[in-house]
Amino acid sequence: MRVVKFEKKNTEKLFDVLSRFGEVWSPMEKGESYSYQKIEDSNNFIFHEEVTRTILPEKKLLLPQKFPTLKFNSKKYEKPNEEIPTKILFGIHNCGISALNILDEFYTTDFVDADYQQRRNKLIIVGVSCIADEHCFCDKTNTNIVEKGYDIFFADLCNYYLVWIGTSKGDDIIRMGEDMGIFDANIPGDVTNKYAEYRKRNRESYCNDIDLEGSTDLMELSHDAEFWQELGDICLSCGQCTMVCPTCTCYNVIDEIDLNKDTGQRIRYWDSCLFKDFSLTAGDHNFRAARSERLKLWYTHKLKAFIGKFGAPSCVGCGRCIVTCPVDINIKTVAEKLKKKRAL
Amino acid sequence: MVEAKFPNNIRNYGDCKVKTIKVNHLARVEGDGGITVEFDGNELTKVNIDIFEGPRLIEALAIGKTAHEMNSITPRICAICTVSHKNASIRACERALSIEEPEKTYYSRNLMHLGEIIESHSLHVFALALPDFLGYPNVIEMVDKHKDVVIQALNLKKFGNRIMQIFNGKFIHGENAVAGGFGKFPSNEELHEIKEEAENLFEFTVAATDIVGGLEIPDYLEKETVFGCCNTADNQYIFWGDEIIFSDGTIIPSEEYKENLIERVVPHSYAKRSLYKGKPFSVTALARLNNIGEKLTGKAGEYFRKYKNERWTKNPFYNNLAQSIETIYCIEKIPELVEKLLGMEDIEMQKPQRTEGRGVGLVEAPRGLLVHDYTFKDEKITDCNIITPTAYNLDDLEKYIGIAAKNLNDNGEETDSIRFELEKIARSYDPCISCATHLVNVIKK
Amino acid sequence: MRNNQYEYSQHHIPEQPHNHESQVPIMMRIISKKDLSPDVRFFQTVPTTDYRYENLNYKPGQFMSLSISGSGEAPFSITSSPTRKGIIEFAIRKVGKFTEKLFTLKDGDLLGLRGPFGNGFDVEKFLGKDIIIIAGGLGAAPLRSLLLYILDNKEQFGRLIYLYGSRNVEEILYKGDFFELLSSDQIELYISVDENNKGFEDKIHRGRVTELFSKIGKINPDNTVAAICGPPIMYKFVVQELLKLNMNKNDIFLSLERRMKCGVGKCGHCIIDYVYTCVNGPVFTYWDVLRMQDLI
Amino acid sequence: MSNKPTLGIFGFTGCAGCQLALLNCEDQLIDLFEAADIKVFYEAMSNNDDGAEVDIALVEGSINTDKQKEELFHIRKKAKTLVAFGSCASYGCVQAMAYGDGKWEERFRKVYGDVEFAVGKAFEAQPIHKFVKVDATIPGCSPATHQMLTAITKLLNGNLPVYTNAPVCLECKLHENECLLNKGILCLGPLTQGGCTAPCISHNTPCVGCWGIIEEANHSAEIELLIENGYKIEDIIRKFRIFGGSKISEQYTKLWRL
Ligand SMILES: Cc1cc2nc3c(=O)[nH]c(=O)nc-3n(C[C@H](O)[C@H](O)[C@H](O)COP(=O)(O)OP(=O)(O)OC[C@H]3O[C@@H](n4cnc5c(N)ncnc54)[C@H](O)[C@@H]3O)c2cc1C
Ligand code: SF4
Ligand code: SF4
Ligand code: SF4
Repeated sequence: MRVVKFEKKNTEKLFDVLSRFGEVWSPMEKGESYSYQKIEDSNNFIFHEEVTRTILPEKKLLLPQKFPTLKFNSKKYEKPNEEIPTKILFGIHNCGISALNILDEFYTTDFVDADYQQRRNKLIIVGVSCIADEHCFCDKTNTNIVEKGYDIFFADLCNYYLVWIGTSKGDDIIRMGEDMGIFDANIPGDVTNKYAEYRKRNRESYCNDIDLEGSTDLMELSHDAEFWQELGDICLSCGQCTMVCPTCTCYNVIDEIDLNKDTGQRIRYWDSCLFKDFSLTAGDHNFRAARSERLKLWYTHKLKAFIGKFGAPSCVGCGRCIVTCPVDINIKTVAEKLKKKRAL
Repeated sequence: MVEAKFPNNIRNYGDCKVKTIKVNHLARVEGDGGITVEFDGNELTKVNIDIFEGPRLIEALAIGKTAHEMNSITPRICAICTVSHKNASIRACERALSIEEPEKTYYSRNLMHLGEIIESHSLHVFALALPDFLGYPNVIEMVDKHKDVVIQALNLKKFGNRIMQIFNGKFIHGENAVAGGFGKFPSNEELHEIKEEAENLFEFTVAATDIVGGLEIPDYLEKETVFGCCNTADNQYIFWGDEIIFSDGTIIPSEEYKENLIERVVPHSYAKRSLYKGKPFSVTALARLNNIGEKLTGKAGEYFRKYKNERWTKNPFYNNLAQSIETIYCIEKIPELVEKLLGMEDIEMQKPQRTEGRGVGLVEAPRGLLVHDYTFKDEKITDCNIITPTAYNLDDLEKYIGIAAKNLNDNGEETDSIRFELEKIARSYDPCISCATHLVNVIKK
Repeated sequence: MRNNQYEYSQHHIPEQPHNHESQVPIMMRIISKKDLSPDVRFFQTVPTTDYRYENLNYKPGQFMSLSISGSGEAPFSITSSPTRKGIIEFAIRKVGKFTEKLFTLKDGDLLGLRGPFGNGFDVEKFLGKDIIIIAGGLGAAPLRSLLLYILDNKEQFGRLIYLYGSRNVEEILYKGDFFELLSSDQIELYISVDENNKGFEDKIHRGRVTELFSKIGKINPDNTVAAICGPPIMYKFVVQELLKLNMNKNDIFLSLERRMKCGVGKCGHCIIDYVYTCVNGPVFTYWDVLRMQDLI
Repeated sequence: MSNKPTLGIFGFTGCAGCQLALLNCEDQLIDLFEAADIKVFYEAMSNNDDGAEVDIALVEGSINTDKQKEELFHIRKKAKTLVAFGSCASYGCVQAMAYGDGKWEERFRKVYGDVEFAVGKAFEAQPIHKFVKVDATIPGCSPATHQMLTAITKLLNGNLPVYTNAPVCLECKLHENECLLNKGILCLGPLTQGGCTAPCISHNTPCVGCWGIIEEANHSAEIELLIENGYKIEDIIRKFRIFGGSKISEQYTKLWRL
């Protein structure tokens, strides 16, 4: 592993370097929250350690909320040949990188999703370390430290950043930065102490006492539990949980035709398993007519199914569902319900 | 004679001396209405503007609603006046509940209003009236010969829409503007966009006014009438005020509109009517120019003086030209307002200072004076009266239709051509029938 | 424990033209169509230009996604058999917006096509065995593919028993073909209708499809496989009959329906637990059904 | 004669905003007139052919006089596909906010006194599906440009429109807004049919529900939540009703008697 040192005062120059490689996207204020936005101006470019989560997760850069996946006329279908710009995702934290690792696995297993792959190939990931807030629990999902999935990662060791270089593309960027004098290959002698402190700080920053132990089996055992019905009664079916979850992947397509022309496009947009039509088939047969059934599906996916297939839960502990659901149905409250069931 | 599709006004057609002219639908006006004119021999026996559109009783439904709810319900009275209703509703609420209107809010509302005036005027003058005068059934059929005018007019209309969308959130019935301010103010980029587009459209607007100014205006209906509009402070030309000024010089404060404009119900229409001193009167763009046009400066002022003549006070067809000149005014005014707004910080929503009171909101909708009159108790509406410009105009319109019908008939015109001319007159008032059916007076016991 | 549980009998994804382009429909031309019943129509299609599809390999029980320009896309089972190459056939019931549009198409019109998708019936496992096919209603569409496949390779299989239940005589699909097969010695075919069998008493039993089991005599449960497709309600009863015959739960194959959109296990609509019915299904064993609580 | 599909656009009681929304498609208007043979469009043309049979009839507005009812029957007879165009036609919109409370006559007399009208007897505004079969709807007050044009294009191509059947929250979140409900603001997003692209919430103002109620709306859950946030039940229900039209009073009569 190659590492270099970076000092905060060079932030503006870092933006210069990054923007030579593509569009720089980073969290920006949106109301009282944050959102990944394209940064046009180095003044808006800052290290956001205290920014824990954006409203929408990183997946919006890979599979936008709504985009044409196909275009067609009456004789032929084809992929739109739009130019996909290189994007640099700056300021993504460990949980986000873990989520992208999960998406990578999901979208390339069994079948490669071209829409995803195209954009993924053009994404450069520059991670930054963070300090957990009261909702974060990536320590419980083992996603608080990532080993792979970033091109560059900045770890804040207080006086300076230790920069891990994960890929050859990342190395290109670092080398250009070195030429401009903003990275230093000479690592100070105290680095190991400092790094150990950093890990300790990170570990100690978590205060969310969510307990996911055994949730896979508990999910299986709670298949017919009553609490699903209770949750179904209060869920608003707003679908926000699935939109903000960094590992939710479901989508739908709808065809649109152009007025007075022979052309059209197939629009792909984020769908949610909490919507009524999600499992509806012809003849109005709905495999999940009850909201409780749909909620169960969601938590099955987060806490059980993914483990079965990929060996790790698909929740990365970002806390988005905890801050987003208006009626407090989230990983934490569901995990608590699961446990109560066991206590009985 | 055009057969009525559905019998309304069932009468005995046995007497062949009776000649009825019916315009069943008033084509190209928003909403649903018709005109019936009857002659007995050569004598005019009846002139009715029928409003088929059913009553919606909006004012009765208003009871018990909050200010913000009113701000969202009342624009639904009429889509094309959505912003006028919005602003009138906001003004009434803010006066009733004593809510401040900071400068930024004031200028933003002003700009938003100009958006509607531009949209409505360009739709009316270019898409609805111009085809009449040039002899086309609709604006799209003008494309072949007048493509540039049509495209530019559509651009102008689109620009008005864009302004409303930016300030109000949607083209039609946006929810961004409410009593107290705006949910979100436009960004600087959006403001720059507006300014640039206004500057681009200026030339066309002036040229188009010359087209309208050059049209030959028929004189078969001329007769003096009274005009009423908002009186504006100082030398401003602006689309609201707290007084009404009449062309006879009378000025009345907004709260006293009821005492001066008597409302009544007629059986052939769900729209109530109003009279000023017992006589029909007009509240159109022409009314504004006649009453306060002298306050116009710049190109609009120049054009006002260029085209104004003594026929303006007796011929409603000049409303089209008046609207064109007002469009120039709007396009000129926008960059000025944008400059003002660009320098201002966003501000918080203003809160009501009290929970009850009465407030009258007067604004000038594109087609004339609009009154919203609310009384609140415990932050809820207890009494509501709304009078729309079309309602004010209906009596005057009926009057002119009568004059025209008689004169045209005397001149030996064919029924079909009389019908067409009468429709043209109706359209020149730019009536919004759907909004006219909502003048309802709720009297609280 | 758990790992074992997810070990999964049909977890094998057949070879498919699964590259990036398989997200893009290729064009098929409708060459002929025929009404099989009042609301089911049979479509024969051929690829227009794409060489990949000329010799398309697929399995009985797989499905394809059909697109009509501007009207959307929907999944349909292939009803033709891979043993009869070149033409791809579908039997489609008119139920909604997409299918209604489909019924307005004429010979020569174009259709978009993606696929084949799904696991299909694992015919390798059927080799040398006796086979019971149980079809209900439109279930005869995917099972025709299996039936033709077996008939075309009859020497590789044992007994072929086919039970077909339909609501009434009009709705029997491929009626002519079936009536012909009734006299064939290749197949033991029994048909039942829920309603009136007037005029066909000799050919058609009146009653539920499960009643046909009484006609098939003894079977060897260790060397028999069963394939079922029909309305969801049918599965439970048919499976009961098969279990009565002492069949192994892993030898009972059911083709299930779910909402499907992408066909490649990404869009999520067909998911049950971690199983994407469009990739790991639509064919499951009865043991799968028992262990994954939401399958039927 | 051209073989273009024929289109009629009819208006009843409402704000005329749906027709205006169509006129507001400045960029597509010429294309629209080319793609369809427009027989009736009162807001845009004077050469209307009332009696013509049409492939598609877009009907705007709610019905509240006898005369309108007859006219609607007539349109149904002449139209192959009849589309409820906008909120008024689909479920009544604001004029139906007190639908079914039994006080319509009282309101009418309060407003008009005892005048006998000669322009058709009036009654409480009702959506068009109360009188005729409706083949499709284009929701919205007023319809959103993109959704409306896509729907009309589909209709002209012989398809019925398909929408994303999801509440406003979907588009609200796709635009990455902070949820207003979490700030204690009464937002009707979860109860409201999406398709509007959530312009209101994107402007920091709550959804007022003008697209009508979505089938899956969980009213009681939202009421519970809002009561927790300090709202009074009558205020909540009043808000539900403003754009709820006939649908809300029929579906939730029990709720409203609270
Ligand atoms: C594996 C599989 C094989 C099938 N094989 C056949 C067949 O051989 N013959 C046949 O007639 N039908 C078959 N179906 C059912 C067929 O897909 C539906 O009848 C069809 O999608 C109905 O579409 P519609 O638009 O006409 O109906 P609508 O009710 O108008 O559909 C509304 C929406 O739901 C979607 N939808 C409805 N049902 C399904 C579904 N089951 N899967 C995915 N999307 C759905 C439609 O695409 C559309 O978006 C099969 C379904 C599956 C999953
Ligand atoms: S669980 Fe919460 S966020 Fe998800 S759909 Fe239900 S109410 Fe909305
Ligand atoms: S703000 Fe309203 S529309 Fe948006 S997510 Fe929250 S409840 Fe839904
Ligand atoms: S009020 Fe709600 S439904 Fe209406 S436009 Fe606004 S967000 Fe959409």
